[in-house]
Amino acid sequence: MIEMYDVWKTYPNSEPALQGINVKIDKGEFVYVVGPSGAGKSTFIKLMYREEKPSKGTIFINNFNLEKLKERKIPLLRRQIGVVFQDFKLLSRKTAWENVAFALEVIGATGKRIRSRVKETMDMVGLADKADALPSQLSGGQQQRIAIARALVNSPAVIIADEPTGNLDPENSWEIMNLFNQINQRGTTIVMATHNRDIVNTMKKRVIAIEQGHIARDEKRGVYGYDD
Amino acid sequence: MIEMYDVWKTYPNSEPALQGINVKIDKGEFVYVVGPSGAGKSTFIKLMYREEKPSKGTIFINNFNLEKLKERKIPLLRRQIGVVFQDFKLLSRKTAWENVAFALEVIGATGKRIRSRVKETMDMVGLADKADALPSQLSGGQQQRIAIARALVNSPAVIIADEPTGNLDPENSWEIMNLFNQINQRGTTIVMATHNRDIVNTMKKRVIAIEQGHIARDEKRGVYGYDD
Amino acid sequence: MRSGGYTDTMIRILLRHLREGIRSLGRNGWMTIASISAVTVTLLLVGLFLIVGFNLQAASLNVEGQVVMNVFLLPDATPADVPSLQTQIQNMPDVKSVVFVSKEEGLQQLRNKLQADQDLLAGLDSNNPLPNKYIVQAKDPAQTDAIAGRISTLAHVEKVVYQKDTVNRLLTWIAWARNFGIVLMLALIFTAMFLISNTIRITIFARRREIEIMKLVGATNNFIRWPFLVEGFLIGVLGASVPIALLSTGYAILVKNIAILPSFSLLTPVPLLSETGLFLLIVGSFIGMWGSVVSVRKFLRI
Amino acid sequence: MRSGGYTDTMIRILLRHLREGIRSLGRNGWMTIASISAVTVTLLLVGLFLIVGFNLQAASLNVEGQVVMNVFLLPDATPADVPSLQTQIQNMPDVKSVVFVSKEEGLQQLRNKLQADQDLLAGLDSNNPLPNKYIVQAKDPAQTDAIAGRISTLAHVEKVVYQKDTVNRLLTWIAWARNFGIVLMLALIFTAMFLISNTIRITIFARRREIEIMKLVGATNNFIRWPFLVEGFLIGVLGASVPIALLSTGYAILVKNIAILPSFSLLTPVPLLSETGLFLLIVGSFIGMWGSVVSVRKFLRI
Ligand SMILES: Nc1ncnc2c1ncn2[C@@H]1O[C@H](COP(=O)(O)OP(=O)(O)OP(=O)(O)O)[C@@H](O)[C@H]1O
Ligand SMILES: Nc1ncnc2c1ncn2[C@@H]1O[C@H](COP(=O)(O)OP(=O)(O)OP(=O)(O)O)[C@@H](O)[C@H]1O
Ligand SMILES: [Mg+2]
Ligand SMILES: [Mg+2]
Repeated sequence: MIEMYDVWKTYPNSEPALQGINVKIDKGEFVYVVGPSGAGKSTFIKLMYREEKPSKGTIFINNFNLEKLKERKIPLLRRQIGVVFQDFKLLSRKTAWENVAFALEVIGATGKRIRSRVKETMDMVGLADKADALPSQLSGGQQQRIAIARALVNSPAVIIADEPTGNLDPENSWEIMNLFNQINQRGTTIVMATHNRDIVNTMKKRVIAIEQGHIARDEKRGVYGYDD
Repeated sequence: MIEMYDVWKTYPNSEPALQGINVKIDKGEFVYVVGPSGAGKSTFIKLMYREEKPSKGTIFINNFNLEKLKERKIPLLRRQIGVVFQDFKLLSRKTAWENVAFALEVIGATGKRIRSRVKETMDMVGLADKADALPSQLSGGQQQRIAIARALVNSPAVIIADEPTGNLDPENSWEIMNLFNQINQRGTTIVMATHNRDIVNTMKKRVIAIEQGHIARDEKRGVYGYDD
Repeated sequence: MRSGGYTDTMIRILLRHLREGIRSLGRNGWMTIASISAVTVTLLLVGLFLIVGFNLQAASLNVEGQVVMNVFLLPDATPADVPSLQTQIQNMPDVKSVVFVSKEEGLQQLRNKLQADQDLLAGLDSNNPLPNKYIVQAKDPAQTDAIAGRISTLAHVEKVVYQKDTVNRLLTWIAWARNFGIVLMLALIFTAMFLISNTIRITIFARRREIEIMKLVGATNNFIRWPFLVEGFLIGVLGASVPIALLSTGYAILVKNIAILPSFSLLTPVPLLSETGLFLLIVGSFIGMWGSVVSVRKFLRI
Repeated sequence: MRSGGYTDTMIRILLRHLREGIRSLGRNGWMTIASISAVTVTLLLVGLFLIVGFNLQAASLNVEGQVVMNVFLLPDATPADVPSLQTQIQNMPDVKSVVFVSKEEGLQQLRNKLQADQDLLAGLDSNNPLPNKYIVQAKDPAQTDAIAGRISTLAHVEKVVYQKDTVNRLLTWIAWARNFGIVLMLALIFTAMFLISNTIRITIFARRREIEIMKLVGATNNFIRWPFLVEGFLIGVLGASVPIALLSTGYAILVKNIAILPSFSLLTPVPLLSETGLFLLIVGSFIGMWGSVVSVRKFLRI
């Protein structure tokens, strides 16, 4: 499903952010990516949906070889991946509803299907009553849940979430985690970068710990670690 | 220091976000504001530095009566308050260093003082090596720490932080909390909205719980609550 | 069945782009107004210049139309030579008209011309010293000189005379005015095109994050481009409508009131304004679309 | 001490604004280029029109300068009347020049004019039927008619004659061309001002979040405004420099090559270009600053 071989990433004028990453995530796995701030978690994730290109190394996602992927084919890759961005990346001129619907419009879904799926997904994240609000009219946590809804709405094969609970209270966080768990049990691969120790330690899954651009730890049913 | 009397806030075309808030925070206090997503924490905080005006009610901050505060005097109010915004609000065209320095420039500090204070503060949040990076070249947690540095740099009388640890790993979160604690012990008032149960329950301070626009709980040495 | 479904999808998506483009026009509020008003103002200027230019052009042709040359015949030209010579001149390239003026008509004209000095010509009727002549007009007044040269080599022609100095000065002035006018007109049109697309570019630059997000969520380049194309088209059309309306009413009022002045007549509104309007509409919508698509392309590379 | 400290602070902050404005110009990269090129292109157009306009204006004055009227005197005017009448006409308002032409000179001129018809005037030397006359020129050719009327009421004046038709037609054409020119020029200048400030507005609109953040962090309105003012000024000045350079070199080349044409002379570069350049510089920098400050104001209300 997701394979990386000796992947390096160096941003212009910087130290390398990732240094020789090797990882293999199977279909249907649930993976936490943990590590201190600035360790390279987001970079690791951005490589998967091709927001960033690796400086070196080979990446396979869902049988796409990203190295050989033509510019024109990138949208096809991205439609198979639902991404929750760390900074949400909502379209500021579209309402909450339209933001979620957008992920279905790009794949050419019918109006009927869009209406039913968007409604369903907005209900799942508990924001059915905020359909007509613009992102600037939503609280931080509400924005985050809209970003989550958009990632889920077209039932992608992989969900990649970069700190999807950073702006949520524990209760909402657990609801989102249960949602992810259900989706995962239906066969969706989930990769989630997080700082939430409670979640990682309670809902035990595979943990990949990144430190200073290296994979420091990769455990099947791991814990958050980093005690203080 | 901070006083609110029967404060209501209704955004256009919405249900009231705050409904009759009465609160008094003394100089030198350390207050957590907790509550579920969309409860009104950020709105409560935005009223203090006048990003939003109350629909009704009276607010005193640092002896400023916000109702009677002239447009021209608002900058004077804001300079006494260091704000960590939930969405960071960094200037995207300025480097990390310049973002922090900006809060000193507005009060007309000398170049020498700016240099020494900015360096000191960037060290405190652990980002001395990222001085020349633009916000878009920083990780989420690094951006958050720059936002914190900017709030602290001109040693304001009050620090208002809206989820300042949402994008930080536990270790960094604790470092920031220790920093806040030190600053608080030197007499600075601190108001902090947070979802971090660990922090609230470990570092025991006054807790104001907001639920659906009401103050549901206000305890001297409170806990996060909301067990699940 | 399958191909029907495919066509349905195409139509659905096209309608979506149309709706999206119109909606975006409304949502951009201030930016839309700024873009449209840039189109409006530039095209108003272009339209104004075009209308004035065409009118001055017509008026200058009118003035130029009065430049003629006198071709004096030798006394040896028989009355039979007159029509054949006339045909010969008429058949020359660039000659517009040839009118024969007999020596008797010539004397009469000289009388009229000298007005105050009538006495001078007393008694000349019986002994007319004037030659027969043709009055020749060139198709293009600037050709007068060349034609005069060619005519003067013909048999029976004594010489060709015209008011070289004054005519030349006037013609030069008009020719320069016209050439400058054309240069300025072209400069203006190019400037207008540049400014419109520049403005649209900046508004789209301000939306680059939006475009980037769309791409990250899986939109293809075309999916993003189409609504912008629709939006650019609408900006162009809406922006062109105002100057067309203003120029039409303004010109109609001007034509009505100018009728009092005798010596200057404006062109009729119908071919002038409809052609100018069409031109503005085409320029506006074309640049609107082109500006949008070109600027969007820059931000699609993610 | 304290007041010294205050002045220091003021200077420090002013320097900061200057530095900040220049820096921002560099950082806005593409937006800066778009703004500057909008200024460049519009002012190039304005400059082009100004230069062409002034030249056509001068040329038209030159053509108009050749419009004269003949004031014929009655035979009863004594040689003593001639200078007094001349002074009388000269002192009329709007009269530019009065030249006396005796009947002898008049006959000579008529001879030159009739060229081909010399024989006609043979033997008139001894019995000259021509009257004495003045050749009068109006300050403003359009006043010719009125002056002619006034002169014809004077004693000893027989009548006033000038080529009413041709002159009127020509003058009307030139007058219209000039009036249109002035209207177009004004329209162009206003359009240019609108377009420049519109462009600057859009670029600042794209930075409204930046302005809001500055306000939230405690900046006063002036603190935010000043760097924008500096930036707008620089955009105006930089944008005006290119057209000034282009027009200067272009005009110099034109003047050099046009010298071959005899009948049309261009104005000398020195007062024309330096004044046009100054005008462009002032318009550019003023609109740059004005556009910036006005647009920033909209976003300061937070
Ligand atoms: N566009 C960029 N240009 C230059 N450096 C960058 C860029 N993006 C990230 N970096 C740097 O690369 C390193 C890794 O960043 P990354 O965003 O992957 O961290 P992270 O693990 O997601 O951190 P966080 O938990 O704070 O989000 C950081 O030091 C960051 O400053
Ligand atoms: N500008 C606005 N216009 C309309 N409604 C708004 C606006 N800002 C906030 N709201 C609404 O007001 C309510 C309170 O929002 P607020 O941002 O205060 O919540 P919060 O407690 O900070 O939540 P979170 O923990 O998710 O940040 C929410 O329902 C939100 O949708
Ligand atoms: Mg990150
Ligand atoms: Mg909030």
